[in-house]
Amino acid sequence: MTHAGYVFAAYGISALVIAGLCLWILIDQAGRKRELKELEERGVRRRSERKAEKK
Amino acid sequence: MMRLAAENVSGERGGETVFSGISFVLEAGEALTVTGPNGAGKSTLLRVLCGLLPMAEGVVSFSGGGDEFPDAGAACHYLGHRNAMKAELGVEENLRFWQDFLGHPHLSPFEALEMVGLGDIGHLPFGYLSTGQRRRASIARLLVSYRPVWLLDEPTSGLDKASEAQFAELMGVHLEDGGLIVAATHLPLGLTGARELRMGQVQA
Amino acid sequence: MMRLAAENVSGERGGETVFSGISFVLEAGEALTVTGPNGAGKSTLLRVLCGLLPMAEGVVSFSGGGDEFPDAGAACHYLGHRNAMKAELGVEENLRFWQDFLGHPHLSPFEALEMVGLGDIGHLPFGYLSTGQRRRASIARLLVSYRPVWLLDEPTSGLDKASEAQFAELMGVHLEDGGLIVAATHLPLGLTGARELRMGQVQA
Amino acid sequence: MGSGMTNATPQASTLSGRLTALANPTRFLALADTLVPWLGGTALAVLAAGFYMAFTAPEDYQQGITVRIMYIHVPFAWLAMFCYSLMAASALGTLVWKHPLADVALKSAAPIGAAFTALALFTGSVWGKPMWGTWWVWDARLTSVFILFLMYLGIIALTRAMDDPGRSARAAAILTLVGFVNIPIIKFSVDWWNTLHQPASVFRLDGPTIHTSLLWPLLVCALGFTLVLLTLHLMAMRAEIWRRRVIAMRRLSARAAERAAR
Amino acid sequence: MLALFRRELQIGVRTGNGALTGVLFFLAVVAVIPFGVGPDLNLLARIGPAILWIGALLAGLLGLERLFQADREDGSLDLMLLADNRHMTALTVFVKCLAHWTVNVLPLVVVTPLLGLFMNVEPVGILAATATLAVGTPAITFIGAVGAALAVALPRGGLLVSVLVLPLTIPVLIFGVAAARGAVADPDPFLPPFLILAALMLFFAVIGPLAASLALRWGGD
Amino acid sequence: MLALFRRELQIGVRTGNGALTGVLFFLAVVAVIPFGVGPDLNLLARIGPAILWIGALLAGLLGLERLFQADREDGSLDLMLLADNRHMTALTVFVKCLAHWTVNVLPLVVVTPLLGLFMNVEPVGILAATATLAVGTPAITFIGAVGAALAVALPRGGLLVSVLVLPLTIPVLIFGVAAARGAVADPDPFLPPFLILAALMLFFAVIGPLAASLALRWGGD
Ligand code: HEM
Ligand SMILES: Nc1ncnc2c1ncn2[C@@H]1O[C@H](COP(=O)(O)OP(=O)(O)OP(=O)(O)O)[C@@H](O)[C@H]1O
Ligand SMILES: Nc1ncnc2c1ncn2[C@@H]1O[C@H](COP(=O)(O)OP(=O)(O)OP(=O)(O)O)[C@@H](O)[C@H]1O
Ligand SMILES: [Mg+2]
Ligand SMILES: [Mg+2]
Repeated sequence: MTHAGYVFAAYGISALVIAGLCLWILIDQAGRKRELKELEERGVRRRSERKAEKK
Repeated sequence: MMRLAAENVSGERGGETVFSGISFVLEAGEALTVTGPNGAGKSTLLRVLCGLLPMAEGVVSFSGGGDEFPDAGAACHYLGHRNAMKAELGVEENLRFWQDFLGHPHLSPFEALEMVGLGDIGHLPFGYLSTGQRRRASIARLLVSYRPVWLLDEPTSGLDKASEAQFAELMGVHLEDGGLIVAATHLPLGLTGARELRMGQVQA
Repeated sequence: MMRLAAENVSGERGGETVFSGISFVLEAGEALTVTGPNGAGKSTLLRVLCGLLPMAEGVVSFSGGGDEFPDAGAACHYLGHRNAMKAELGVEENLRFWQDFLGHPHLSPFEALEMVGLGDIGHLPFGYLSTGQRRRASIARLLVSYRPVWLLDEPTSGLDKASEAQFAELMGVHLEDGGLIVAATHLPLGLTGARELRMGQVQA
Repeated sequence: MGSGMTNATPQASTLSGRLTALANPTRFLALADTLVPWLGGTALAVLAAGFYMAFTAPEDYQQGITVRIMYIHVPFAWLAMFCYSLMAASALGTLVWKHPLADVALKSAAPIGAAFTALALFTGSVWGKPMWGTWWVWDARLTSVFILFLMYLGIIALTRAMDDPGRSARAAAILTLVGFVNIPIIKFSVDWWNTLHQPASVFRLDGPTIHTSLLWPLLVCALGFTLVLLTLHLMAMRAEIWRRRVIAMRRLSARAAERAAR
Repeated sequence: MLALFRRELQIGVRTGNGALTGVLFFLAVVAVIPFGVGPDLNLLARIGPAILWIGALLAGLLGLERLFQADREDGSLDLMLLADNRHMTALTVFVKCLAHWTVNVLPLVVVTPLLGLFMNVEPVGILAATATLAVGTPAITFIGAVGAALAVALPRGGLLVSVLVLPLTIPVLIFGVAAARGAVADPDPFLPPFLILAALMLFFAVIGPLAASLALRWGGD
Repeated sequence: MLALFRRELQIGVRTGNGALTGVLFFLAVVAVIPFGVGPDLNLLARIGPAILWIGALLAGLLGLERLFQADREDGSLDLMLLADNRHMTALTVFVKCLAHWTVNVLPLVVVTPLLGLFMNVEPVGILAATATLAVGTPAITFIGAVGAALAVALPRGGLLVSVLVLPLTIPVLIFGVAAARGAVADPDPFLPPFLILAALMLFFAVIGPLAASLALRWGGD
């Protein structure tokens, strides 16, 4: 009685899902990072940073 | 030549006559302000004019609108007490919808918002605006689609002084372009040369 | 001696500061009108004062109310843009409910309606009233229960001239009795000797 | 974000002082930046070791090779509950201490928790087919995990239904806390109702009843997956903080334009 | 009209009635059932189609009574009625119904096969249930629209509304379930009730919006 | 507080929507299941209590999402929150729930015996089902109040509310059905699950309003 197929399906799909989750988070991170950079290049500053500069 | 006329109109609310014998003739470029105490029937009259309420007696006629604006209902913008905007959608999205739905596009939503001084907050959900800002956004609705007749019910309620002046200007332009305005109001609207219709004592 | 004080209050909406550094002290018998352009934060300030919105910074303190009115929230009548009445119920029923719910009964619903000139339509469902009549009915709410502090947000919007004067009188009486009033408004309220708080340019 | 928080001095030695320091998103970002690579590396190493142990462990005489599913199924099931508990703790943080970071933690944990719950359901089904002869039964444990999954999705929907972060934060926090009743139900469902699913054999008051040759690989795998979850969570939190900054800065620039126009 | 459809969808999605919620709702309903009747797979398979239909009915009804209320309260309804000679009111109502159905009910129809699997319904049965739902549920929305319009017109007539409108949905429900069952239970036929269902749907697709637009027109205040 | 209760009842009765919609939906559910199951009276009798419970649970959700929405839209909610130190908000919520239950759900409990007869449930079973419904359904309302309070910030949260609420009601359902069944199926006991049900109800009667009042307080705008 071997059920190797079930085991591999379980491991395989799990790996896929976790990898997908990782990828999604990484893509999200990269996107936000890029947007932040764009905004900073356009000269938008957060309020706390501007305060710090004035001092 | 466009012409909106009411002859001996009377209106009723919940089975009771609230006003009767109202007559006026309004030609292109003219404005009529409707005044009177609370409960005199100003709002009722406006709704009767555009056909939202059945009229108890009398005739309302609109002519000169051609095929596009065959009757008063089709020819009018109605700005009631309620703003007809969805709190969930952005201001600009709301305006774009009304433009698509009402047809006869005139200004773009963005330009219209500029005209009422809200150019920069078109992306905010309507529900985030303050009372006066909401009113101004719905005034912008009058500009995104063209209608010769504007029926305005206390249009300036909640507006600050600057916006009031701005709105008076907008109305002036509309009249110059040959539009017609009927406005119910308690406050002076700053319309030069507007005729006035005083609605009677309450429950005469 | 009752005293309502705000110290360096700032308020935010949706994570953004809309005003900051507002301070005032109001003693019994004094009135403060809050003015400023649309979106300046007048309504927000009123909601912060009574505790409906959390304040971003600063302190609001109310003292002298004794056990019955320990804090500003308990001591105030808040009259917002919305009338807090149920369209399905009669005007008098609505007022009676608020009297029972708010406690400290003052005038009877009928008397209160008389004071705002609606004595004869207390039996009508609230939904049948005209805009100005609705506003007057909710002004009557201020009279059915006693509260030392009245926070009014554009109280006279939609009122006709006569009712405006009537309401100015009511406010006068409240002040003479040692009450406090904070009112946000675009229109002069007819309060003699009221101090004015101008809320700055939008987002100074 | 960013503004309105006290900058605790780095020397703050009390616990609350250190917590406040951590609550500063900037400081948190710095911490996350250094922590993520190490945590991720460790997670992979531990997982590798765990899998090695899992595949060299003896097969169960009853279950044959399918017992190997245990090494992922059980950690997934544990983590599904663990992640919810983490969210419930964050919810407390939002409601009681009003930590902005707590809300970020809750919001970014929800999709991760949902994924792990889905995997627990999936691996359980795959295990159930050979062992019980069916993919799915509506018994108490299985259904309560399924409901946990639904609740994750509900929370995700709620955190994204309002675009004002402050408001959706508190709404989601309250929902999360109320939903926490489900966790004990999952945990004890096998004891309260007689189910197909087997009762706990590791976390018991009287010590584990499972054979050590199976226990050790299981524990190592569980540790590995826990580290994976924590790493992902840190990364997701970081992204969320950035997202909020972007929104705040966009608003700011809109305001700036407005002021220029006036 | 397309603009209206798009706007209604947007509102639906923004306010959290999106596809995800619909699916979730259905899942929750179906997950609740076994707790009630017990985990007996045979039984579940038998009542499966009925459960799916009940879930769809509930999802269709939830929020339906607000179909015009919200528009009326914010004044949009006035403008829609005024636009009558550009867009017939009946058409406007039709589009609003369609959007409501798309947001609230369509997602359920889409996940029906999955749920059928959960409930151990056999493949033919699943197919039949999905088909009947797809064809039948719009009828519920159209009938509901009449109720919603009446509710706007007669603010105090709620009682009347439910008495008039809900009973109309029962035939739809019954033919829907009958057709879905017919596909699996052998002696019962599938096609006749299914055709009746389709006919009902078409009938209400015409009658519903017309009646609703009349009610709206006469009920304005 | 009595005033609030009376007002809510008045509104509920005047608008009339609640009671009948609920009862009719309940009827529809109960009418459709036998149709799905086929004419097997024994089976019906067996699952009867469960069906009644499921019907009541789903019917209880109808209209629940509007519990605070109307009050918010007309501004009453503000005043209720302000009155916090005269009437604790949690108590206000509690009273509103009670009124909602009385208007919308109590009628269902009242017709339950009738429907039990339809479904061929034996008298003891009917009695038990009615008793469990009377004791258990308030819990559903209290849980629902949390969802409704959360959704106040969402303008049209219909489905979302139900999604949030349904999973939480499952324990109530389980014990309700267990008790109802215990009364007829011999080996199963009636009292223990019934007592648990009562305990759950009391628990949620405390937790629900508290959580809802928190949500309202923080969700204001
Ligand atoms: C979809 C189906 C399944 C679900 C949702 C599920 C869920 C769970 C959960 C939540 C736990 C954690 C329990 C705890 O910490 O007390 C668990 C543990 C466990 N499950 Fe499953 N399970 C499923 C199927 C199965 C199957 C088919 C088997 C094997 C025949 C199985 C064997 C186990 C074992 C051995 C444990 C560890 C118990 C312990 O030692 O504490 N599960 N499962
Ligand atoms: N929906 C309604 N149902 C029944 N009667 C109504 C309704 N709306 C208004 N009325 C009644 O009709 C009369 C006129 O109301 P209307 O709204 O036209 O007054 P108005 O002149 O606009 O007053 P205001 O200055 O307050 O806006 C009032 O006596 C009012 O009670
Ligand atoms: N519910 C809300 N959510 C988010 N932002 C809001 C909300 N309400 C108002 N705002 C924003 O807060 C600011 C202040 O609004 P507020 O209503 O206090 O202005 P106001 O001074 O009362 O104006 P008005 O004269 O128009 O009544 C505005 O910029 C507005 O866009
Ligand atoms: Mg009026
Ligand atoms: Mg304001």
